[in-house]
Amino acid sequence: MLLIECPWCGPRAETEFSYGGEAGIFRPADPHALSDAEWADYLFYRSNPRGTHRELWNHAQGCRRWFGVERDTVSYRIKRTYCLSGASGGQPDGSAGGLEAGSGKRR
Amino acid sequence: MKHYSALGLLRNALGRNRRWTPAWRSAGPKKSYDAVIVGGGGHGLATAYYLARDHGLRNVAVLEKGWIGGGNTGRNTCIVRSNYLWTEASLLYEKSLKLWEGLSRDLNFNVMFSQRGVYNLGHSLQDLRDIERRVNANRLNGIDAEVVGPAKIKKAIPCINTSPGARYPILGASLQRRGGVARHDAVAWGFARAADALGVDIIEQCEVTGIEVRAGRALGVATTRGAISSERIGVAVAGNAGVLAKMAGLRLPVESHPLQAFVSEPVRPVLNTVVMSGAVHGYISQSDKGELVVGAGIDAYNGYGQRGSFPVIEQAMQAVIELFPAFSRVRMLRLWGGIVDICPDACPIVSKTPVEGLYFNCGWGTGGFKATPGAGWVFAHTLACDRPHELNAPFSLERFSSGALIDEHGAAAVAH
Amino acid sequence: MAAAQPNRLPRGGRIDRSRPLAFSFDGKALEGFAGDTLASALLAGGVSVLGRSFKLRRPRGIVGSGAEEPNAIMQIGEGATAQPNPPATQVPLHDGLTARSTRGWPGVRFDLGAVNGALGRMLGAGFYYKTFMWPRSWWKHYEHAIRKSAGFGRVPEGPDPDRYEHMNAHCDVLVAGGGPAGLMAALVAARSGARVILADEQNEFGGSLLASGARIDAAPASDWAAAAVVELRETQDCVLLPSSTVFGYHDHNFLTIAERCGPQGRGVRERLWRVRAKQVVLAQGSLERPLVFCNNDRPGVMLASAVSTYIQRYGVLPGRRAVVFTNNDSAYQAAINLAVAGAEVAAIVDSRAGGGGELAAGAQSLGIPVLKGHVVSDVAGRRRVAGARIARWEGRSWGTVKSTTRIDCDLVAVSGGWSPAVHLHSQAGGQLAWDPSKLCFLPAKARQANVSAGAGNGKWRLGECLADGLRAGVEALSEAGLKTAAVRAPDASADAEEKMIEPLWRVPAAKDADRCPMQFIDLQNDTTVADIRLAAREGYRNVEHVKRYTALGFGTDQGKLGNINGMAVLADTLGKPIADVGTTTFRPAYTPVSFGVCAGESTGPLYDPVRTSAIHEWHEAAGAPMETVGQWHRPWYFPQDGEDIQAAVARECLAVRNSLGVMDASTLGKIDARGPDALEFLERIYTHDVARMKVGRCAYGMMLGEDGMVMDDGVMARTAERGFYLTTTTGGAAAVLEWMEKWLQTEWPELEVYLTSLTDHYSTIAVAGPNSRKLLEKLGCDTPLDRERFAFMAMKPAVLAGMRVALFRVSFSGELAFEINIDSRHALDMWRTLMEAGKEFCITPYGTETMHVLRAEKGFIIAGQDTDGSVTPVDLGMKWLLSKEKDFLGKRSLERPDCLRDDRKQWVGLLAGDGRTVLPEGTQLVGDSGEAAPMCGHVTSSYFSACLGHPIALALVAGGRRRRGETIYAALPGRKPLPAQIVPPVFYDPKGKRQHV
Amino acid sequence: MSESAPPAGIAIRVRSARGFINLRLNPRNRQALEAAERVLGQQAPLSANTFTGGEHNLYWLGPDEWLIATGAQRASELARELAEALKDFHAAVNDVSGGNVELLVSGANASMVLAKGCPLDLHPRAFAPGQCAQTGLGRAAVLLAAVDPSTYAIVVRRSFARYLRRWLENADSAGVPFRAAGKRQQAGYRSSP
Ligand SMILES: Cc1cc2nc3c(=O)[nH]c(=O)nc-3n(C[C@H](O)[C@H](O)[C@H](O)COP(=O)(O)OP(=O)(O)OC[C@H]3O[C@@H](n4cnc5c(N)ncnc54)[C@H](O)[C@@H]3O)c2cc1C
Ligand SMILES: NC(=O)c1ccc[n+]([C@@H]2O[C@H](COP(=O)([O-])OP(=O)(O)OC[C@H]3O[C@@H](n4cnc5c(N)ncnc54)[C@H](O)[C@@H]3O)[C@@H](O)[C@H]2O)c1
Ligand SMILES: Cc1cc2nc3c(=O)[nH]c(=O)nc-3n(C[C@H](O)[C@H](O)[C@H](O)COP(=O)(O)O)c2cc1C
Ligand SMILES: [Zn+2]
Repeated sequence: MLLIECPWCGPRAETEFSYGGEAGIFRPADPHALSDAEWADYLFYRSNPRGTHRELWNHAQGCRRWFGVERDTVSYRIKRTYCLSGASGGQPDGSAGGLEAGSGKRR
Repeated sequence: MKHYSALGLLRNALGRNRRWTPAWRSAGPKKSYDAVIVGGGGHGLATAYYLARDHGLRNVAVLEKGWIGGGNTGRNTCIVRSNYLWTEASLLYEKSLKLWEGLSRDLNFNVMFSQRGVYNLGHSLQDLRDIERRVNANRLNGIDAEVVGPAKIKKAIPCINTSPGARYPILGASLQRRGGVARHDAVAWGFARAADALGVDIIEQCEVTGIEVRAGRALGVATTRGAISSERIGVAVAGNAGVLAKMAGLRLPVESHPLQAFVSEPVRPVLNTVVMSGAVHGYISQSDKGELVVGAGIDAYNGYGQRGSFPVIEQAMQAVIELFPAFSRVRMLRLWGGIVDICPDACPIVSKTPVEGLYFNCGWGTGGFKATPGAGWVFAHTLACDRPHELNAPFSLERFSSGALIDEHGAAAVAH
Repeated sequence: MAAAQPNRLPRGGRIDRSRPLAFSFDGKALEGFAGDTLASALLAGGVSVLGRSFKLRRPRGIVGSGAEEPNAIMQIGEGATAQPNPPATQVPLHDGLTARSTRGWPGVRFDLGAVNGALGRMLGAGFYYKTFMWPRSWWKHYEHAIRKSAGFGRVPEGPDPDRYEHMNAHCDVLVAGGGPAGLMAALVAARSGARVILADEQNEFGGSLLASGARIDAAPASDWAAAAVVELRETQDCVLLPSSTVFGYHDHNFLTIAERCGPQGRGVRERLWRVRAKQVVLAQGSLERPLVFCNNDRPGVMLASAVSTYIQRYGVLPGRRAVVFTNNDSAYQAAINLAVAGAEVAAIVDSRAGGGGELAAGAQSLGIPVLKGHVVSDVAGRRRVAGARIARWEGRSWGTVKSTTRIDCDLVAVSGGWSPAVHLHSQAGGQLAWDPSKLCFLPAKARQANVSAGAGNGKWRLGECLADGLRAGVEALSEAGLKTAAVRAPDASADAEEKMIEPLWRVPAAKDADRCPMQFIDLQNDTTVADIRLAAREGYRNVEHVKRYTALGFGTDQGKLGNINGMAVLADTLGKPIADVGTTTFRPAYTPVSFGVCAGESTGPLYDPVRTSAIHEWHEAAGAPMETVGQWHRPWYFPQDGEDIQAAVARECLAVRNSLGVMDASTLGKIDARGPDALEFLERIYTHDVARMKVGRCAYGMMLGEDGMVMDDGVMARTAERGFYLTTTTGGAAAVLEWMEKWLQTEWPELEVYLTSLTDHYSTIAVAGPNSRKLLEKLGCDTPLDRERFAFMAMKPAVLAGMRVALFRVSFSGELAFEINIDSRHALDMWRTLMEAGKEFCITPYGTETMHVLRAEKGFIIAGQDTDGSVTPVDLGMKWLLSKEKDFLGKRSLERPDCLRDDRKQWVGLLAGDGRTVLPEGTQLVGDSGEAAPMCGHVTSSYFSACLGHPIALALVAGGRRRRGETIYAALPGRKPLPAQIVPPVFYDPKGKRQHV
Repeated sequence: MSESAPPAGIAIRVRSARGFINLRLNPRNRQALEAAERVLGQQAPLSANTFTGGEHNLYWLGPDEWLIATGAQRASELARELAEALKDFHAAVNDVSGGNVELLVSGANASMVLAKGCPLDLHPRAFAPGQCAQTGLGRAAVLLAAVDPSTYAIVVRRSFARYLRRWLENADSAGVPFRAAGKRQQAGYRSSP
């Protein structure tokens, strides 16, 4: 069972979280400008790497925040977790949509 | 290949079993092949066998990075059935089931295919509607299927809990009597032996590390045992599909997840059939040696670790005890995981790719063991003819752009 | 009268002779003492055949004294509390215990299945795969016969009456194994103030010290262990778990421990400790290996260390005249123990030309003959060893032996060396390294935060083990960032000087390896040397293939006894070093654990929370059967005086259509969405033009997945310029909120919107029927309810019957209707008030079934019943709901070629041709009445409409909308296809007049 | 094994007459925060997993979310005052009094009983009075708060309250593996043979 460090609440058991798949999948600004193939790529195609994976998790039983995790898909080791800013949580960023990053850390 | 027969067995026994020869040669890679199959699981081996048997393509190599059958083929809960919802899917699985029915004879290798029936339980009114719908569709497609009520279920499976007071009471089930289980390892070995006899090279400890693509054509593979050229490359690596795709510069609509299963200690026969439940997520059968073989759910996260998280096992245990309260004192012997390749519509991809001469068979997720002979059969056709068979045509990559998905989530929520 | 214990020594052992315990084995009354295991008591009682082997049905006796035991697989107890399969060595004896053997028919001593033994050669590895194929149709008979002989013990006869529970724990240092190494590690951690958990699978701490004559700090080693335990128990934040097996080492340093609570468990039979440890010290000790020679499975062939354990710890002498066979020094101790206990040791047979070290001298001084450079090549006797055949050892495993001499004996104590128990280290992903001098795999690089110690780390001598445990403890503390108290390792009595072990993986026999009597490697699965050779010959050469082809290590002991020998024999056969052959994969469970303990308390009534509304108790009292919807229990219908469901639903439907019905709709998901960008956010989420909604207005809203398929639906209301109140389906509530938050937080964090779940805060009561307005007016409402001032699809806060509510004029029945949203604390009051005041209108409570019928008459969908993840709003005929002005989630997908096909399945109404058949939901539809016609759709909803007086159905039909008026066929199982007419999906009041009144 | 278990001896009671308000605002918006604090008459905890007491209990739920627990009578009025004070800011005030039930669990063994179903580390050094956390308990999501060394407040959604109560009673009735008594965490409950 993974131990995931919520950027706000600290390390918590995996069972408190729900998984949100690959991070950095941006919703196209104008979907209608895309070909069917390009739209399919956004919808369904994933990098699914063996190794480091940037992914989204939600602290579902905790603070309900979505955040980013960098995890190795073979060793399952978590390299880091981070607050989100831009679209689809692509870019790790401390600002977290205007919230104080890490204000959630324990005292 | 030494043919297995009753007399041969006796003769060999008298000869102290010293005259047996390898079931498959340990072949070294040649420089080039007419077709290369990546992945020595059931699907890859079956593909090679049918290529050789039905399409006359015998200069074929199966490249396996570890030992054959060591992937999901060797770690699944062995459930075989064809009662899927959509016509496209059920016809493909039914083709496979038909092949299963003659497989031991075809291969001259007893894969211990046991048609002990498969029950899919329903616990809510919506479950019952879905069961009714699927059973009716199956029947119209010529697939055996019936709806059974709690009393009949109880009669067939005396240790099951059909009490109406259960948290998720059993309200009914679909039953496919021709469904059942097969001996997983034997499937890999049987196909390997039969393919080898037709001249296929089965090359273990040979990991594909690159795919050579020039001008949109596949030309060969790089392996840990040297480069191998071939203009026809079929990839059947299940959970590793994404890794192989990347080697050819492709992405797939597939994600790899851990899926776990466990066995109990061997106990005297108590469960004569296969029981699956989507709502109470678990599925269970008893092996010929006596272990209860139980499948759990997938872990939500991507993973290549062949192991998962323990809470998933706890949930499967709770589910088993809900269905079979007396199994609480049975003990778990061993638990393991496999890497399953999940598609958005819970249906496989058996398809050409944008790279000419490169074909993928993947996305079987939690339910491709039952498809082993059928998938091999249609994949062989696809490789040999450079176009899909009508059975796998709906399972192309194009469906993700066109939107013609075949959503088996309902029927395949526990898709084993 | 006390049953005889012929093999009980007059003194010694850690048993309590003042507490005799009666037990039975296969119906025979026996007696042992408190502190015995079932195995030691059986041995004391002189029982030597305890089971039959799995395949060949050879008689088997006890070989080991702990987790490694492959033979003595028991059935304990009876009825619902029976326990299948524990090895006798791990069953603490208690008074009245009943044990049965698990193999053999009619019994273990005389087993008809033993004919298999005669057929042994035919039943070699892989036998099944080569046979039973002729004639083809016979396989099911063969299989039937094969399956009949499956398994050991029996599943209990009824539901388990005992309870289990989980316990989450966190610690700085978890120590697995409480032998000298583990105790030392725990001591230093505890004295340093760390939070410590120490677990040992045995019922007493001390590990090997409990059966040892060694001394620590000049006192008996077991006294030292006892003192250590007392100290640990007195230390704060130190948790001692005896009878607790660390069975799984999972990712992120999460370990699972199964504690067997026993009679002192206060009602809990077993407890699962789920431990998150900062650091782990693995001090599992080591497992002794047997030696591989002909007939080495005969009862009476026993591990030397087990012999010592039975003598020292249990005061049981397992044989009178023994031969000790070894390739290393440790077995000399068993010989000495035997001799001291009064047995005759006929010989120590040592394969090493140089024999043993200091212990050998000790043995010789007791007058025990030592045969150096010799081996035991075969034993005589069937149900019990009668003699050992001794041959000279030429150093070649695969040759033959020339001549043998027989030594009579009833016990052969064997030691083939030691294998560290690296199970948990390996489960955690740690590497192993073959040590060519110690002849074992040692733990190498760890993948997680763990360190190995003691015999589990290849330290054989007590002094070394203590020091190594201390080292490991200190390392763990420093890795955990904790200060270390100054602790010194105690002195162990001078460990005897030892001579090196020498390889002896297989003992040659009089005939070659394929012809000699069977030489067993895996006793439980009857895997022999010949099987491994056969596997290799047939191309099954990878160790994992060998495992699967021969079943090596597949048994309940998971190869603790035989695996390393098997791998060495395979290595020899293939001419490879053992290191290259490697081991098979280690997996949980270290020893088997019950399903019950893994499940914990979440079974039966606690299996899954039943969510209930605030009005639930009223429904229960009214005798309503419940429908399960997600986790909720909802009243299905409200039968009166013996009505069946049809009658009740018909009555309820008519009541709503004709006068007044009331339904508890509280389970709907409810979300407050608010903020400057709430409107913009919802425009993106919902398909309709949200901006057109004025404050105080409601709208039906639908959400699509990005794939364009219907995901969820519900009524939404605009409560303020920047505030909305959204409802979702019962089953979809949690997922929809999480999904909305995902879009908000990950994709559009610039949007200022707050979402808050109000699902539990508000209860929802639907009041439906022509008299609904009258009822509310009668109760007194501070807002006018007339058609003009409170129009259809309006929403208002109000005070109703003196209670604050939010009133929605929406209708899921097509009748004049109101939905009352009220603080759940007052919901039951409100419900009762309505029921009371509604009497004059014959107010009728109705359940989910009637709700479904009413909405079907009106052609309203139920997401999840009429849709299945492959249905678009266009398919449902709800194109009007899709905004043309804006983009919304899923819109682009609707333009894909497949979604534009005009032969997609479309939602239509269906009338059975015979006017009376209620087509079963899930019925498939075909184009013509032919038998094998292709399917063109299916029935999604179907009811008898009491108000229309005939059945109605809703269906998805390929190209259905243009086929209105056509006849298609319902393919009813076992019947002629029934014609049915395609009609619009609205059956009742198509103009929607009734809801507008 | 059938002998019934001496219960762990915890007391479970519903804290009656409680009202709850869910408050959302961005604490970086000082003005909004202060406006809220003025109405509340106390500070909102800004450190994760903590709560403040006073006239009301203010629980940190997330970086922009709090639960205010107060008297049932006071809640709706307070919610209105808060909403009024915050009407010019991006904030959300929802009276959720009907949606929550607060239980008080107390007794020397309380933390051990909770540990049966809660994955948090409840050791007094890790979860001291004044700390709170949203987490799982059994199969329900809860807000757990350490009130004093042997008392926990649990706020649970109303529809899960029946289940949770049953879960707690079951956990209590199964006793605890060892008694939390004084300095010593445990007394060996198994006698060595
Ligand atoms: C726990 C579990 C339970 C399941 N239960 C069922 C069930 O009951 N019924 C059912 O129908 N299905 C079930 N499945 C699914 C089923 O096991 C798989 O769909 C099926 O076995 C896939 O077969 P395969 O031959 O495609 O893949 P695999 O058997 O996984 O074979 C792929 C092979 O490719 C090799 N490979 C990977 N990368 C490379 C490379 N770079 N070079 C060379 N070789 C490579 C791998 O080593 C592997 O041997 C289950 C799966 C799991 C994990
Ligand atoms: N003479 C020799 O050649 C030789 C060889 C090996 C060991 N030894 C002796 O054995 C002792 C080794 O000491 P040690 O402390 O390393 O080991 P140990 O064998 O004394 O103790 C290990 C303990 O761990 C327990 N255990 C194992 N796996 C467990 C699990 N998964 N969960 C819970 N408990 C588990 C065992 O039951 C045992 O009580 C020393 O006294 C040493 O001299 C001697
Ligand atoms: C259907 C089935 C039955 C199994 N039965 C047993 C068994 O009786 N004993 C055992 O030790 N393992 C059994 N296994 C598990 C294997 O030992 C092994 O764990 C699994 O094939 C995964 O491989 P790995 O653990 O080597 O990674 C079984 C596996 C399957 C798929
Ligand atoms: Zn959090």
